[in-house]
Amino acid sequence: MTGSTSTRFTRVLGAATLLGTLWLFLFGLFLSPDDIIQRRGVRIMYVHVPSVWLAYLAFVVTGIASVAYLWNKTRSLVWDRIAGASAEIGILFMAVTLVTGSLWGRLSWGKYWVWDARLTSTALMFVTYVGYLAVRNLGGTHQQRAKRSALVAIFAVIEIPLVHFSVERWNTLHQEESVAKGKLQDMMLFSLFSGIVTFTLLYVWLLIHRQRVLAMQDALDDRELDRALIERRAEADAAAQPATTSAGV
Amino acid sequence: MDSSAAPVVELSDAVAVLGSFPVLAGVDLRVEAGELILLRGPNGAGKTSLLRLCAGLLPISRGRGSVCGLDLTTQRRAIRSRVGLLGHANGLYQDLTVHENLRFWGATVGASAQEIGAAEQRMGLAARLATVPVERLSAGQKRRTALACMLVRRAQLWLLDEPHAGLDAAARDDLDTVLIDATRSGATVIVASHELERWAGLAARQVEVVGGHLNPVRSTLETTPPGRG
Amino acid sequence: MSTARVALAIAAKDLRIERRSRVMLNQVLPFSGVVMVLFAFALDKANLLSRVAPGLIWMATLFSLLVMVQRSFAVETDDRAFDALAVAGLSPTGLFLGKSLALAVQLLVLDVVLVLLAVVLYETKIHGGGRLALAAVTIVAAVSVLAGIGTLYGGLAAGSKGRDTLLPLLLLPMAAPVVIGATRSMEAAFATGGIAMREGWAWAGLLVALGVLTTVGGALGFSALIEE
Amino acid sequence: METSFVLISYALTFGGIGVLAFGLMRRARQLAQRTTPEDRPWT
Repeated sequence: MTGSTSTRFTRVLGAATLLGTLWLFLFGLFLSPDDIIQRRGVRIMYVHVPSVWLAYLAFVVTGIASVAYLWNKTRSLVWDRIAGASAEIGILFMAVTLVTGSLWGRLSWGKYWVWDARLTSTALMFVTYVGYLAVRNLGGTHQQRAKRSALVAIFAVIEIPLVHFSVERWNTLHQEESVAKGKLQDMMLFSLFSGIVTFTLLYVWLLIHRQRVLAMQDALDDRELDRALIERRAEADAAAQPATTSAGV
Repeated sequence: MDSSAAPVVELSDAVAVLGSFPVLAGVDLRVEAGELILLRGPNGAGKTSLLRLCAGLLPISRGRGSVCGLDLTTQRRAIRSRVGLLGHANGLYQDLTVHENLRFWGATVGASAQEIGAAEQRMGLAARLATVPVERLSAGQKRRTALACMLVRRAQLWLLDEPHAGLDAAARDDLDTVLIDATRSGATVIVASHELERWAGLAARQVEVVGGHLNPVRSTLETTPPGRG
Repeated sequence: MSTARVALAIAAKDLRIERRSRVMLNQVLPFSGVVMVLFAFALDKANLLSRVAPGLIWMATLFSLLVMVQRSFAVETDDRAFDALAVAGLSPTGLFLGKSLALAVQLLVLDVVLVLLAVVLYETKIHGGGRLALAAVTIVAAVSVLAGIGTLYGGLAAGSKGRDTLLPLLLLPMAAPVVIGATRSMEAAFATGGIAMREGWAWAGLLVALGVLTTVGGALGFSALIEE
Repeated sequence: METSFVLISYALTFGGIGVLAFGLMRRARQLAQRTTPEDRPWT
């Protein structure tokens, strides 16, 4: 996994993530017991729940990074890139959440999609952040992109509890907070916990690498600007010579 | 034209970027109050962008600049209220009449009815024309309406991009007298135009815009201008 | 140029343009009216219709909002008047409040018409002052939110290339809580769907809070969003 | 049916993550050739 954006820290993190993934496969698919009611279906939980946790975490990080960019004491394009990178990762986990959620729903409720509070607000958030990424590549200078995206992200983050609250009061049919009720056996809880830890490590690893890729992209844009500046000067000087009698610089 | 007052426009090594393209790559310019400047040069050289930079619309990415004594990097919005920019489009509301357009612009600066009436008079948009929706006006009449809006907004610096485009001969002469009249009453005018022969007699100073830079043009009328540094 | 004066000047200008060009009257109102009538045919059982009426009203409002926001900013960008507004250095807060006020007034007219249509077509009834007050508060609050987010995202999308597709993508998710809340409190006002008045007022309260949040947030955000 | 659903879920999840991570690494290598070390403050 060596590459230009890796450092010792990311390599250690990468190794830990791989280890965690194997661990999750082992426990999630084999070592943890079947559920009394859902039998093997419950194993989807070990990827679904961590994905939900990751998607919300990623979008909250995007919101915090956007506030950090807007606040002039901490304004720097690194925050903007973190916000962008985190939203991209968040959207992947959100998609995974929706797919695994509907598969699991098919098994436990017999229906792929139910107008349930959490499903609906997750789907709405997915669309909101697709809109956020659309705003991110509207063009303009990096500063314009950063300011515009930061605002849309902050409105989106304020939106999350609002959507959730309003849809929750509409009606709700979600798993009855299985983790909280403690009806899960210890082994299941342990597998679920290792899933969450692994996914969090994975998120940090992806975030660091993505931020650095964006940093190189921005540096390249600036590099192209300098090259174009030199070109323009040459073009001007060339044109200046014959046209006027005054000596060029 | 006393040059003791602060220059209306002062740019030193100003760079402005469109996307990632440096449309202005180090511009030096100094314009005194009441001057009428002609920007000449090929298309894509940066004439329009220079006008938008002076209007505070296009952010300055490197170098320094000030318009009407206000800093171009930090006080861009304050600059805008003192500047009128007339691009290829007139910035008018097609559905509204001439008078309604002027009343709207007057309302944003709190101009009085007399000021609006005076502007209509100055631009020859009296009674009959004033109640006609803008979309039914000729190009020349629309251009004069846009200039009237600038008058109503009490703009100190007039930035005109190809003002003669789409005008017939009569409307062009009409426009020239308006511009001269404006400079005499203290406004400063910068015009970007291709029609060099038209401007020879009028413009006090001509500046060549090429490759995002300015080269002063030796013109018969004036003494050696402050050339590029 | 105080913000209030700019806002009123812009709102008056937008409404005068609407009165002159009658886009709302000739296109948006008939469009949403037809939507309501078509639904009446599609779901011809009366009791179902009256239960669905509040949802239909707000769905028709939402889609009309998209058309009205696009018109509101097409007016500005036709002859690059938006640039002229920017050049005039008008306060963006004033610009935002003016545009959303004009949009809100038009949405209000639209919603009153839609409610009347619902009463006529779907035999829904609003008994007594309490329910009428709830319906009124709901409409005003929901309209202020929709106008706010419409103007905010309309302004953002106005300048960019893919603006026709960007606007719905940004606007619809943000409008979800409003449409849900407004539908619920209208159901209480229409006394269908078994929603108690108390819950109706709770939803109306949420809408009012959203209205304040959108207006304040929109005013703050608008200047940054449209800044060149 | 449960087994197939579970396997699909795992495959989609880790497949998606794999594609993202792999694409990221490829993009990083491409950009590395065109940027100079001082563009990469983290090295």
